[in-house]
Amino acid sequence: MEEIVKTLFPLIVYFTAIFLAFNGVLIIVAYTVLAERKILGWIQGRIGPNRVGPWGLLQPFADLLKFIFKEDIAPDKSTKFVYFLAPLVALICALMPIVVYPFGPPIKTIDWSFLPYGLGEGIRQLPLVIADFDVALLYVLSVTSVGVYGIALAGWASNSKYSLMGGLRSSAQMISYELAMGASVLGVVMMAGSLSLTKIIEAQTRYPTRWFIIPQFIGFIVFLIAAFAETNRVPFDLPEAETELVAGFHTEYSALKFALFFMAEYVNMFTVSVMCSTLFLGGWYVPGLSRIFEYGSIPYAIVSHIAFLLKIFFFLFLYIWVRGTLPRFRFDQLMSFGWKFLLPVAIGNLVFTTIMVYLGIF
Amino acid sequence: MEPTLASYLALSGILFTIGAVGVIFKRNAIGMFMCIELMLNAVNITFVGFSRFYNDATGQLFVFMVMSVAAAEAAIGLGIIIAFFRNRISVDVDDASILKN
Amino acid sequence: MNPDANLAIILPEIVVAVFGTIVMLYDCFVPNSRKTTAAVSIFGLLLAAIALFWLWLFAGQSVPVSAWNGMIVTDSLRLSFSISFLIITAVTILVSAVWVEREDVPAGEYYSLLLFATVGMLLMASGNDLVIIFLGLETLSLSTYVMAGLRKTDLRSNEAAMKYFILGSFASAFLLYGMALVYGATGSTNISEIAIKVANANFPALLLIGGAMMLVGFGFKIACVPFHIWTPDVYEGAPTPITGFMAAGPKAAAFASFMRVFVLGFPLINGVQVSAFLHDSWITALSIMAILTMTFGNVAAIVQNNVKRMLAYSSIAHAGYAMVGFVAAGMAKTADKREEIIAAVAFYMLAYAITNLGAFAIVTLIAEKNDRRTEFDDYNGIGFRSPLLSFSLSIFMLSLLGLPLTAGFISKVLVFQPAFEAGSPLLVFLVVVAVVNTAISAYYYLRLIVVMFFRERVTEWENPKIPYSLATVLVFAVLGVFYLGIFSDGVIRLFKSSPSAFQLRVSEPSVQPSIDMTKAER
Amino acid sequence: MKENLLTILILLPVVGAIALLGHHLFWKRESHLKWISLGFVSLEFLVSLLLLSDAKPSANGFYFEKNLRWIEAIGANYHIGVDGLSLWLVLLTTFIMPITIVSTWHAIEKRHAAFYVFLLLLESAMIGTFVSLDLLLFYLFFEASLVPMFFLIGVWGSDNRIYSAVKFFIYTALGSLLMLAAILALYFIHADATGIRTFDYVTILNSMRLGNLVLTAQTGALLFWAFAIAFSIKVPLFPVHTWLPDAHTDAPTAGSVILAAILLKMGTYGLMRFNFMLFPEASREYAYVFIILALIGITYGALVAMVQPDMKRLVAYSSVAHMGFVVLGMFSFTEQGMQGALYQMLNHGVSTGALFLLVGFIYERRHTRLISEFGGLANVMPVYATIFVITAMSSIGLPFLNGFVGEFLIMLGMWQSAAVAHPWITTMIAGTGVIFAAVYLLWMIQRVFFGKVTNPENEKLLDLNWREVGLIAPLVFLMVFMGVYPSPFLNRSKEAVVSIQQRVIGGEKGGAIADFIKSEEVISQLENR
Amino acid sequence: MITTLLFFLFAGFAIACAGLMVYHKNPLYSAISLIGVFIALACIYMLLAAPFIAAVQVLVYAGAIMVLVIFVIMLLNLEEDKPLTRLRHLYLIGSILGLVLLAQTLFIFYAVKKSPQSAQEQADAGLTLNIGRAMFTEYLLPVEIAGVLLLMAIVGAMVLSRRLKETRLDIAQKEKRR
Repeated sequence: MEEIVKTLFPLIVYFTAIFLAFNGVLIIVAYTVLAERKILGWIQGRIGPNRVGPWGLLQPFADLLKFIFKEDIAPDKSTKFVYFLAPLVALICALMPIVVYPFGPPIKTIDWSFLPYGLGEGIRQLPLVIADFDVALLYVLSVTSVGVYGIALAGWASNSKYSLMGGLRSSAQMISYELAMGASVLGVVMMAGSLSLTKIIEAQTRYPTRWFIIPQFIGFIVFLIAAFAETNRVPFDLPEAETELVAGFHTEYSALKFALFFMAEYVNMFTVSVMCSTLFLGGWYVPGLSRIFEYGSIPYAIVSHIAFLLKIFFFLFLYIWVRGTLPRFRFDQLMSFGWKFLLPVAIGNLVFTTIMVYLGIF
Repeated sequence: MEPTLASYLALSGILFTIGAVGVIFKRNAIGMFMCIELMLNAVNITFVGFSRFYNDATGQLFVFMVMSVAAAEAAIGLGIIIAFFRNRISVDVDDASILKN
Repeated sequence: MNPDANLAIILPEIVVAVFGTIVMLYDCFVPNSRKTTAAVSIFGLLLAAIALFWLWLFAGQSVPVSAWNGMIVTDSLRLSFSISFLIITAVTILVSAVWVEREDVPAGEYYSLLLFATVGMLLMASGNDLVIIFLGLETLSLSTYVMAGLRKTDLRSNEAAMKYFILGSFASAFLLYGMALVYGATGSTNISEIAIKVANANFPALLLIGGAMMLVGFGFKIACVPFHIWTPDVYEGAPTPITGFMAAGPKAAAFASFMRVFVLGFPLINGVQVSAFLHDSWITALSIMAILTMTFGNVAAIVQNNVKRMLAYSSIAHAGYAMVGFVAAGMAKTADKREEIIAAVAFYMLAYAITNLGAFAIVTLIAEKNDRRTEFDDYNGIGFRSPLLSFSLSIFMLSLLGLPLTAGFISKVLVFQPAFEAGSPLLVFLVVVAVVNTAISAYYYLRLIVVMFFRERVTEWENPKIPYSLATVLVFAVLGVFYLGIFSDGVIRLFKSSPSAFQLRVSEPSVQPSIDMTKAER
Repeated sequence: MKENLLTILILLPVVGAIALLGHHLFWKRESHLKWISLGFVSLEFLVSLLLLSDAKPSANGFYFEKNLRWIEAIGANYHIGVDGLSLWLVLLTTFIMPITIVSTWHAIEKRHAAFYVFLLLLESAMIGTFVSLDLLLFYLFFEASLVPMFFLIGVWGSDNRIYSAVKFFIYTALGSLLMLAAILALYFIHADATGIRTFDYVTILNSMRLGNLVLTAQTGALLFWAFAIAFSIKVPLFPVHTWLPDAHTDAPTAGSVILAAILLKMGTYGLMRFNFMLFPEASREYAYVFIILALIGITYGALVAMVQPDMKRLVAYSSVAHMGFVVLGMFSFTEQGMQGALYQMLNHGVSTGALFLLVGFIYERRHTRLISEFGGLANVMPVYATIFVITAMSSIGLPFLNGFVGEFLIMLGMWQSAAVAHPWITTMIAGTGVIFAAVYLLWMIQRVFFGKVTNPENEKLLDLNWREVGLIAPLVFLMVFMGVYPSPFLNRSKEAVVSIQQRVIGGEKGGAIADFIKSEEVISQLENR
Repeated sequence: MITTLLFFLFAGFAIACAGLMVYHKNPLYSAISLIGVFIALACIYMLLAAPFIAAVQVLVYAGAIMVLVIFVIMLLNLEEDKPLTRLRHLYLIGSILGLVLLAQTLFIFYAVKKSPQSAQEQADAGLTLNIGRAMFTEYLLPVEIAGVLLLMAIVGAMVLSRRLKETRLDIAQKEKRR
């Protein structure tokens, strides 16, 4: 009995936490979609969805229902297994990074040692992160890089020219920009001295300018651009360039499978925003907050968490804003931009940071 | 029964065997290449297993080197395969037989 | 932990790598300057050679015997093989000057690949750690794969590159598995430490299997039977200068690290059963492989109709002869003796390399564009129409055969002699097989001479113009063959003169590191 | 000068070869080539005559000795010197070479430069073989002589030249590889016994004499056979002679002459110098084998020669028979027999060389060598016929000609020999060989020279011109001279032959004090190095 | 307990995927199976207290190498493997090799299992900090060499993929092939 409880307890805790986090994220994502349509509407002088629920608030659920009840079509000569696999891969890979993001400071709690079998032995703190991982940053990068399969496989499995082109383009694009992304992140890693996201945030609380966006401004910009490319968003949305490729890799997808892709894209946006705010804007950390609330207390945690969400929403808004304003790259421009501009800049930033860290300035 | 070093080595050996047999059974170059990657990965388990066993970073460093090599190998190998394909429209190794008596 | 950095000890490697980069960049900014890139590469190799001689003079004095935590050593094995590598690459560059022009090969990339391959070879000889050997081997192999497929529009070249790539990587995987098991058995990747740990391994059984797997891996690289299957096809398909390079350089490099791992890493330690068993096993396996290699290489060479293919089989056979020396080195009783035999094998590889490169230089010139003329029939009766080419080629053939006055003879004597001397019946048998094989080999080496001189040409023949670079190679190779054949004493003494890292303990603190990076570390 | 004389002899032809190449590359005047090469070989001959000058033998009993380190790592030395045995062979070489060159005056139609270069290189290698006193050096020259000959046969030979050249090369190379193995083995046995790693013949020999190196009977026999097979192929002895007729037939005249006159002597020289000296016990033990083979060679060679339709082939088989005599004489282990063998080597060089030249003359005129094509040549070519008959007589062994002295000495030696149980039987059989020789040569002469001119093509043949007569004259002179006044030759060689004979019959032990002191010196010299 | 469970889960998954990779005739399926192997192995590395290697495994193998492979498969639009026809003896060689290697695996398994040695309790070598430290002290040289290797690979890949001006002969050959 003791054995079983000891084995199952952490599992239950983890699964619960993951379940909650995923659902939270999906809800946020659902409303990001709505927000995008609304904001785009405003930018273009339209109103946006406003029929379902007050201000169109129920629109995402209506869309979901529509997707669920639509007919599920698989193209005739497609490779069925891969065709079904691809959207799943895309969504899972998009969701997976969430578990390592700290979404708030650790909360001091009661002593849990009253729990049976010593389950709560020594736990006096509730860290607001599901898995505090030594190599969290690498984990995020690697999971993101796996996400490309969703698109590539979808493009290939659909057995359609447009899809294949979309898939190919997207793979090429993602591989190219991943490099710049990784290189831009390294500056932060170097300054924080760790790959663990908790440690990176901690490092920012100690750092004189508080957030890494100031010393790592170049890195931040490169990261942001690369992040746009990684998520296949405007101005890097070539894989699904409507005018050229109909809908790119998901041309042949419909119903729920399409919904999965759709969600994956927005979850990706979300996770990238989280990453951006964690690395450069101090994550949940609000400078000066500990003077108002005690560090570790519940109000401190709540305010920090809200600040964290605000930072994320800022980036999400940025995404939408850019979509509303910028035109699309041509494919060769995109590649040469990635390789000939972004990557050198990121490496230059890396060298610069190295020197600065070595000299003790950063 | 905790998994011991022996179990990891067994896993490594089995994967290596599958990879090696695959290289011989596969008829297309990309398949062979993938089997070779599998073999390298199997070896990596051995390295990491021993690294854990001795609590020594050497093994993991070696794995790191193997990964760099694998990346380089992939770049070059796929380049060669593409070059071959451009001329032959096939990656079937059976087709690669001009060089036989 | 201290990196124990010492840039002086890897100066040749650094110089070659830097020049590889320089050549590449130079070609980027000044494209189509083939001659300059070639000259710059050769200049780099020259500098590396100077650095190497400098190491030779000061190894053990102002340059430590080993550095980088024992990963790099300066012993006779490294130094004597390294000088061969530099010569091989320089000659290959000269040979390919014609070919680069003819085939419109991207010169900058090609030369830089060649230089990087040389870095790999140098590291394979100098690395005293499995990691370094593995990385060196891969650097070498990967660049060679590319070079084999350099004639991209030619199917044969593509095919050769692909076969080489697949089988080479396959072999690398075996080698790597062996390394992993040896690491597991001893807990170390440093060869000196492995040698000490062999007596007292944590998992003796793994040592044996690891050794076997490494044998397979290295066996592929030196192309010994039964791991030779890739050789003929690849040698025939690859562009001719590259074939020459492959037969000389990578093979010698693989020998260097093969010998370091087995002879120095798995020594016979008196009174230790594990070590004795391990030693016995690999000696036996290698002897059998040597016999098979010699016999198969020679017998198969007899029936070839393509000169490149014939030379490929001959290179297999020569690996077999060199393995006789290898086995003898493994069975040497004293460290002095071992050093001496290692020097002999190094000399063998040098002699073979020079001869072989000379031969391939001529084959390259005669082959013309796209390697069109490489059959025996293409050499019919060219003897007195292109006397310089054909006489040089005959000299190389006779040297490969091992006729006195040429390098091939002295090198064979040097390798067989210690094998004989050890007096074990196995080695004597090996030498007898080798001698019988030498006799067999007379047939196909002579055949080329016969074809060139004794037959009449029926088709038209235009005496190819010998460009200066190739003429340099020919003069160098012919003189080299005779020099090594007649005045070999100096070279052999040089090869034996360098310090032996294994007599001094490798774990000794380095003497006076010339560039101290430890201060830079904070 | 004195100690460098042999080095000069070895290198002079090489210099000549280089000069020829240079001339060919820069002036391209083919007509000059033969003059240049003739100049070099004549100079060589003149220089070699200096060998006859009085000189003191060195401590090892060799004249003009020179000993340098060559490859220290394996203990090989550049050790050269001559004694009575090799002196005459060197002189024979330098003497034959100018004649050979002159004989090619018009015979060579293509690739002049290469031809003369090969001839000169061949001379260098042959001289090197005879004067080497280091086993490795000996092997080196022994093998090196193969390549030029290979090319001479292969390029300038007649119809079946490729087959013959390859056969020649492979036969000899195989044998010499065996010898190399034996040399290496001897080297290690010596190193094991004395701790001195050397290929030096004299040092090894001294170790044996001093008893520092004692070979077991088995080892001795093995090594003996390894050497002996290599040399037997070269001689050639009966079962391994098959390369010789082919090589002779297809070689150009110059090649045949050199092959017969000099190259074959390397084998007999090697047997005497190395087999007898290094392995006397084994030599004694297996002498009977060689005697039997030599007898078979004599009779077989003669019988086969009888039925040859081709003159050159006939002469080639006669070579087999004659060399059988030489071997027979050597293995009699008597002073007369061995002196006779040495003398017969020279005779064979002169007479058979002359026969090949003569066959070459007629071949140049008629481009055929078939006996049936000729008949009654004495009518059209009287000078030629005369010389041919004299040469044939010399070859048969007619008194007052050189062959007689050699064969007589050999048979005399054989008669007294203790090497076999019934020496008179062997002598008798050898004697029949002489008769056979008379039969086949005289029969050929009868068919070719006497009677009427049967073939109309022969009617207009020109007799020998002055060049040809001048060419053959020294040889004829030598035949006569050696036939009537052999003592200068025999005196010079006596000391060396006797020492070999003493060694091989095991008689030197008693009087070896002087040797002992000498070898002490040698060893201390070696150790001080 | 949970480690054992996870080990068998991941090991089983890895072996199954590896088997599928060899079994599938379609290169893309093989590639997907291989990605499965890689991810399972990453999890195995986690069990072996090597998080850094685990992350790099996914990043390099799954994220870079296999993307490249899939890219190439898609680019070349490969079809399914033909069944073995000519080279039937390869089946024999492959089976023998497989058996030998399996026997070897068994041997290793028992040899290690019987050995009295036991693993170190402490398992901190795989932490990023320690790996990083080793990389820049003890293993500085190999890391630098790996840099040279990658540079060489870049040059090599470029040479291979750069389109050169085609010569007349090549064009003629192409015509002939058509």
